[in-house]
Amino acid sequence: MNTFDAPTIEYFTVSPILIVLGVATLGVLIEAFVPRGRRYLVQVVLSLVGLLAAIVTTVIVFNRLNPGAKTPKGGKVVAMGALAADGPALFCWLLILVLAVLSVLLFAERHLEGGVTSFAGQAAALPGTEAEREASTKGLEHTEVFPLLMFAVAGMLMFPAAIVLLAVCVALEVLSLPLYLLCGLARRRRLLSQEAAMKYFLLGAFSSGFFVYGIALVYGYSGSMEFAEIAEAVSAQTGSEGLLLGGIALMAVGLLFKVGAVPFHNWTPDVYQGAPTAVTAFMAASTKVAAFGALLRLFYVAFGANRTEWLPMIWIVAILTMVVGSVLALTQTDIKRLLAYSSIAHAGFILTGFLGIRSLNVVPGGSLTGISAVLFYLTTYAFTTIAAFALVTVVRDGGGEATSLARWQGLGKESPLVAGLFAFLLLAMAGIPLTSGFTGKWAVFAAALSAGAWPVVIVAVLASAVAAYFYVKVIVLMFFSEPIGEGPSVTNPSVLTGSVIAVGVAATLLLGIVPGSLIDLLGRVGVFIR
Amino acid sequence: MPADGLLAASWLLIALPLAGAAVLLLGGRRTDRWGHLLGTATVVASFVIGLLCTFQLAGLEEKSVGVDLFTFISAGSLDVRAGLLYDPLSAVFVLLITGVGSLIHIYSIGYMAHDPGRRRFFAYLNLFIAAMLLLVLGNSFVALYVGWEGVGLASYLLIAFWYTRPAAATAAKKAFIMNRVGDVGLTLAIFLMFSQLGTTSYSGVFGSVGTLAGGTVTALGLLLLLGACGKSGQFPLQAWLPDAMEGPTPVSALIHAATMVTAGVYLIVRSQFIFEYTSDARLAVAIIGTITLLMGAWIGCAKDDIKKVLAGSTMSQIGYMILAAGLGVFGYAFAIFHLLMHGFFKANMFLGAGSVMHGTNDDVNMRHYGALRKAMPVTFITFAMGYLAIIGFPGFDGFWSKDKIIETALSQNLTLGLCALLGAGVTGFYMTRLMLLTFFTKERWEPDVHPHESPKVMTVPLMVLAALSLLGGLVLLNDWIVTFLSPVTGEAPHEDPPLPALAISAIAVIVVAIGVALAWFLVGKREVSRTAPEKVSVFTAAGRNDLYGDAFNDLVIVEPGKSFTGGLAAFDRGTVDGGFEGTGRALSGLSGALRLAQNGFVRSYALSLLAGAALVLLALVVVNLA
Amino acid sequence: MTLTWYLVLAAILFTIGAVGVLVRRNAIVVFMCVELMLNSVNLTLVTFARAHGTVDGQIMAFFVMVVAAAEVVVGLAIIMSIYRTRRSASVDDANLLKY
Amino acid sequence: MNSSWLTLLLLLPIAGSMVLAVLPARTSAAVVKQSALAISVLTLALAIALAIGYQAGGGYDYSVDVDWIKLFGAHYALGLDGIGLTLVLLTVILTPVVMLASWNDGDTGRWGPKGFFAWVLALEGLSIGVFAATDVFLFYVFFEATLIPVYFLVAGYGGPARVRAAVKFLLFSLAGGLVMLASVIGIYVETAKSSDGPTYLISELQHFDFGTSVGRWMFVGFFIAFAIKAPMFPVHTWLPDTTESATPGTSVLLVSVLDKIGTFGMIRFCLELFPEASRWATPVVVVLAIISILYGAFMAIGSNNIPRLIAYTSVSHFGFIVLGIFVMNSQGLSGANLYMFNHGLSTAALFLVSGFMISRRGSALISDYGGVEKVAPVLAGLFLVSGLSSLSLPGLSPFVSELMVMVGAFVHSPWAAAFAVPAIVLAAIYILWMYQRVMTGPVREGVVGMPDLNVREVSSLAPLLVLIVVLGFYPKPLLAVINPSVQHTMSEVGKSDPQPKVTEGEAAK
Repeated sequence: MNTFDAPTIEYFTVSPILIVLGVATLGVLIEAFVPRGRRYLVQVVLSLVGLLAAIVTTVIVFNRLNPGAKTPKGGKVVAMGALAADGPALFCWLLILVLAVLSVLLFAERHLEGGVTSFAGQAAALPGTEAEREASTKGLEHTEVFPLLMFAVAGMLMFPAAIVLLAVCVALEVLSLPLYLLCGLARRRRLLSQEAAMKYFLLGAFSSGFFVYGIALVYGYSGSMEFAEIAEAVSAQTGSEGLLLGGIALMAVGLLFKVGAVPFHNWTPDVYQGAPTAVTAFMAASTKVAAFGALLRLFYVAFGANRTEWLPMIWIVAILTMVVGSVLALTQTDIKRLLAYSSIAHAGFILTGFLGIRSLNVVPGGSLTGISAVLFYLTTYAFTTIAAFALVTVVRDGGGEATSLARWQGLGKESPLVAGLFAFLLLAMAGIPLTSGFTGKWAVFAAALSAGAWPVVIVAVLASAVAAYFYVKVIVLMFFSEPIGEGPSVTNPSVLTGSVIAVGVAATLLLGIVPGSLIDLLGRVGVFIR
Repeated sequence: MPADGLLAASWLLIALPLAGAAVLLLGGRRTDRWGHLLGTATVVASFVIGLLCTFQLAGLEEKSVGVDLFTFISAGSLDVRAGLLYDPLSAVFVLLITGVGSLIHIYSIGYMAHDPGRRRFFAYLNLFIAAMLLLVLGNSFVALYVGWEGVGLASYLLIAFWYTRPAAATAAKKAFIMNRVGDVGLTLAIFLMFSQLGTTSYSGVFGSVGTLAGGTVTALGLLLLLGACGKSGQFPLQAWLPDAMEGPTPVSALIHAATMVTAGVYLIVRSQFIFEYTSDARLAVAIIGTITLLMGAWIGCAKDDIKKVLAGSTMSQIGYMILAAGLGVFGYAFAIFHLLMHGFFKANMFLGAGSVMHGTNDDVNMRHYGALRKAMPVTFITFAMGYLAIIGFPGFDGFWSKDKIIETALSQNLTLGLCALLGAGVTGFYMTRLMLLTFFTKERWEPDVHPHESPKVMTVPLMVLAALSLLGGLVLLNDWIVTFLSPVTGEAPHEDPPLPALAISAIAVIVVAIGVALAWFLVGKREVSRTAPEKVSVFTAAGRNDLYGDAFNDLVIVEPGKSFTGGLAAFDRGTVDGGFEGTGRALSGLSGALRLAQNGFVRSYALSLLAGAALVLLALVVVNLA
Repeated sequence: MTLTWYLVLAAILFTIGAVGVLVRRNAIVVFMCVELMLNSVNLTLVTFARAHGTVDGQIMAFFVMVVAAAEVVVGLAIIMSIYRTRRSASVDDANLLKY
Repeated sequence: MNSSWLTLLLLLPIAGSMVLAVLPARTSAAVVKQSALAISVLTLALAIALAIGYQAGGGYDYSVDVDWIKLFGAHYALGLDGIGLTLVLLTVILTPVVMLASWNDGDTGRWGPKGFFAWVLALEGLSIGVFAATDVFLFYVFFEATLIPVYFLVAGYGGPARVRAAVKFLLFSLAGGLVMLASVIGIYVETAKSSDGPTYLISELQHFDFGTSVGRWMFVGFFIAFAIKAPMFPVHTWLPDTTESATPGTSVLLVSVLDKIGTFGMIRFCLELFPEASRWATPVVVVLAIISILYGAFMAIGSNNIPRLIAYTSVSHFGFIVLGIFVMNSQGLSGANLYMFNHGLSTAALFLVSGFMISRRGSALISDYGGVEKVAPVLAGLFLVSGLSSLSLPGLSPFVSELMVMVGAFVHSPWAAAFAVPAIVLAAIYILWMYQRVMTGPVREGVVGMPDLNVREVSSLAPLLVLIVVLGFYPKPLLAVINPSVQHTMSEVGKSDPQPKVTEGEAAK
């Protein structure tokens, strides 16, 4: 009889993922067993508790890396070589979990819609039918959104930590599928919401087709699913190079699709606009973190050896992304769409930081690497964007959120606070100093420039100038245009949305003024283990 | 040599009128009642101080006294100290400025009695005196330049004194701007001095200018000449001077006849240590002077406006001075001498003209005068003194000074000398014409004009100036003035003139007599019409139009300039700004076009994705192959 | 038959699937084309697994099937709901969100 | 040893601005205005105290240096040298002046007087930061941050086209700033390669060798930003549009203070950090400066709108300043520094006095005026003095600096000076022609009954004019502060004054 070799799973190290998955499963059970009236409270509390617990364990695990040291331990490979619990991974976890907490708060907001969440009462009910009216009068809500969110978060946690192609693929699907559903669950403007869900789903599925095909080709090239062995194969240049190139290209398609890079960006504006704003906020912030985390690890660790071959491709994509995102945003008339294009432009800036890949031996210790720059930018951008979308939810008129820019005219008169905060966030996105947007831009540009990608940096700088225009345009609209008709109104949100806004704005400000500790931390822990 | 005694306080000369100006300007209407008295008092005080300083200077062994005040500008090796230099040349000017200035101040008390802006007038006059004194007392070209611009400002303010008259405002602006054209030369000269010699003080430049290359010195001389042309209304920057007569008549007398316009002469004489090294520049100076003296005389012949005739004559007389200055060491002293004499008789005549205008409701058209000698006897007699002086009637001061210039010119450069002689004849003609039209011939007064003699406060200065016009020549006794100035102007080697001096004088007198006689026959003997004849010779027409100086400027500078600025504005709007705005619009247009690609069809998005995949693959393959 | 044949077949299938996504209007059919792409991937995976003599590819193929199944669940739910609302399964009809 | 004086100096107005912003809405306008003025006067007093205690010399005084973002090499480092001190003084002098002059300009604006005065104070604090920063990163932060108050001041308070103008201003500035950002980052990238790690401290960068080609690229990045800021031809078009729409007070702060950042930056960063590149670029920059001088002057002559005209005169004047900087000799550099201060004063006076007039008549077009001197002699008089200072009349302070700059230019190249000098004629034309059309001639309809300046308005102008006159005759106090710093800059650039052929001290002593 063969001896049973039990797999070693470092349970504590991966506990954040396990906790989130557990809570998600529990949430499904709650949907089945807890009476409708109590589900909301139970789900919200459970999700928050689960996320907080995950945060706590992440912090503990993170501390074991001893990030205060000059050269922290690199982390370790866990779960039989499926996941890496290293600095970047843990940092992404922490960031995603915090963003998830904020997203839960946004999901749970009930003040704005008069006592119910902004998700459809009954997704199955047709818009405009008796069933829907009934659902609405009964105050029905889809509390499934919370478990869905938790599943997505679990996928997002796995995504940047996965060091086996198989795990990458699974993580990608786990994070994507709930999001497809969440997009279609808006209480108002159901048609748009469903259309967004369908587009996101079809395109997402299409792109994952490319992604897994890429996995297959890379596997064919290297004969292994593990990043480390792929990296060895790449540096040894064994196997057919055509397979490798095809694999890199197709995997890049899948990941670049997720981050919304041009020319894989078309879904972004439509989905951001159509999805419930809370979901958009969640997607915009967390998905970017997870996807860039994965992109970084895949390309830096697995394909790092032949970066001279794929870097020009990323150059092109980065340039296209920044230019198209900035230029297209110029003529947008819907605030969510505008923020979507802005997020595309920002994806371009992050890709610029991504270009900062250098061999470790040329990087002086403790200085800025591409990894730490990208992670820093992700942090700054995530908080800013989640707060911005949170603010979008409070500007409303009779038909729900007033996302048309025309309706935002004169917001500064109606609510100086909301307009002022939004203006601040816009300035941050434009990269004005004393906001996190500036330090973030600085970091990614510095990383890219250090690696010699100065043409991209110049394009980035010019694109930033173009981008500044549409941000300023919104500020002008809010403060210096006369309202059309009755003008926008601002509904006071509950403390849930309020705290999201507060956290986002505070992070934007603090990371702008005193980014030192975070960036130092990233400088120390921003190294992938191999 | 450093100053002591009163000379050490010679800065008071400048400070007093400056303080007067400040009090009058800042004090506002509160000072209306006594402002003119204060203004006059400060100048008289300056005159007294100047007189005492000059006496002290005359008694000194070394006739050059420096008063060092404070560091004005310093940076690197540029070290401009604010300081004064009291030497014979500045002493002569100080006395002229404060002396004639005092008289004109006193005269103005009466002349401006009924003007609501009298206080302002005196403030500007005081400002002028201060600036002019700084100009002549400064010990460096920078200090001179400060005063130079200061008098320009005062001149501007005073020409535009009656600012509600568009002509006055225009004339003031024109004067300032044309002066600035000259200043370009002066400033460049200063820069050239600094860059080549490391200093701009007179003594510094004097000490080292000899080391410069000939071309550089000539350039320096020509640049200074350009400055002098602007300030002194010399060709080609002469066009502002006739227009400047828009100012009140005492201003014309003081600034645009006696003092400020002669600053150019001062500049050249003061810079003699530069001109001594460059005969080319000297020649240029002399030629410019000659051209202008003829131009001025020509213009003087054609004008009917009494002040414009005098303005033309001023140009012409300054032309003589410039000519003299261009003759180098032979002429410097005579230039100053003529400048001094001219200051007396021209101020006299301008004030006389003012007195005439005072009695004729400020009419300036000589064709509206006639036979005023009976109505205004004092004015007539004093004016006649000035007249005799300017035409060079033997014994009067103009005779001595002009004669010297003609004589020197003839001996140095025959052509220029003959021109100067011709100018003297023309002077005789137009001044006689003026006298005849104004004081003789028949009455052609406007119906409501009742000519009357001016009050004492105006006539007394006239009398003083008339006396000076008669007796001023005395300073030439024993060549006193030449000797006095020689520490500055240098001593001319003795040269025998081509003809005996007496013969030249006689020829000059004859030429003038011909001019006078011509005037008598052409003007005095004929009926004078009240309106200017339309059909006139081309010479008269040219003279009336200031020899088309304005027309030339308009055609060559003003109109092209206007078109240029207009074109530049269009360029700025269209091309420069349009470039930026156009980029913005192009981006918006691009955005609008690209937007359409986001057509909402999921299948086209998928196509884009597929194309993207192809692009990515292509990029990888291309790089791999490359 | 060499390895290449398998791979080429898989590539052809993948291409057919991809082109199908582009040309078909019915959401269900589009989705089926995606499934076809995934299955071509499976073919590739098991081919390579055999070529390399490891099981990783085969395991991956199973996972891809699971993924495909999960996608079906989610996808059909979305397509159903949109069909119910619009009475049309054509992907071209859903284009409110654009520009 | 770290001194906290400068921190206090820049925090004082910023804190004041925040206090103003959070004052309850019912606070009376008078209280708001008086407290704002009090804060700015307090700042002025503090700055004067610092100026009196300033230890002259080539280095920095009141220095502070604290690590800020270690990984970036950024420090919170402040310090004043002569150049910075001059401009800080200019800032703190002009702020109360502007407040007094714009006493009621904020009343009708977007956020009322509270907003106006709060933004002005914020701008003051940030400007002080710009001039005192001795760390490139910190400088950049302040540099960009100043845009925000100005943007809101222009867009919130001003003429009909103010919003468009504000956006134009912001975009030009941001574009320049972003280009500069590339260079700022370049500094990091290059210094990070060294063994000492990245640094942004000017004192350390001055001895850093960037290499020829890198240094030149970085110079270009800085220069473009500063040229836009200054503004120089051909990136000047935002300025006339902005001043046309902004309130006079805003224009003063913009042109007199903020635009100085451009020329200040050229000295502090272009010259001191990239001496080789500066020398390399000198011919081009000098030509651009001369074009600016003449172009601005011609455009001013052709302007019918008074604020636009003043803006174009500033383009011309900034041309002089840049010329002075890039001829790189003592006269030019000291002159350029002094010019910055003097131009600040004279342009401020011109903007304010014309602003008083425009607010009375309700039109900024020269063609709508005529004969103002008759009805408002004090206004006309002060307008004239301001105008004369703008055309650099001797006896008024801008003359000294313009003379120095032109001397410097001449020493550098007689041709440069020969092309620049005609600007003195053009200046006379644009100022006096404007004066003629506005102030003289018969009193026009619409001007009749225009009240003369009141006590508040006169007293707001008085300090400016007094300074202009005093410094016109006695510029030594400023030069004494500027010269040592200029010598220091020159030694950084590795330039020394060419010796005149005849070496001889000023013999008139």
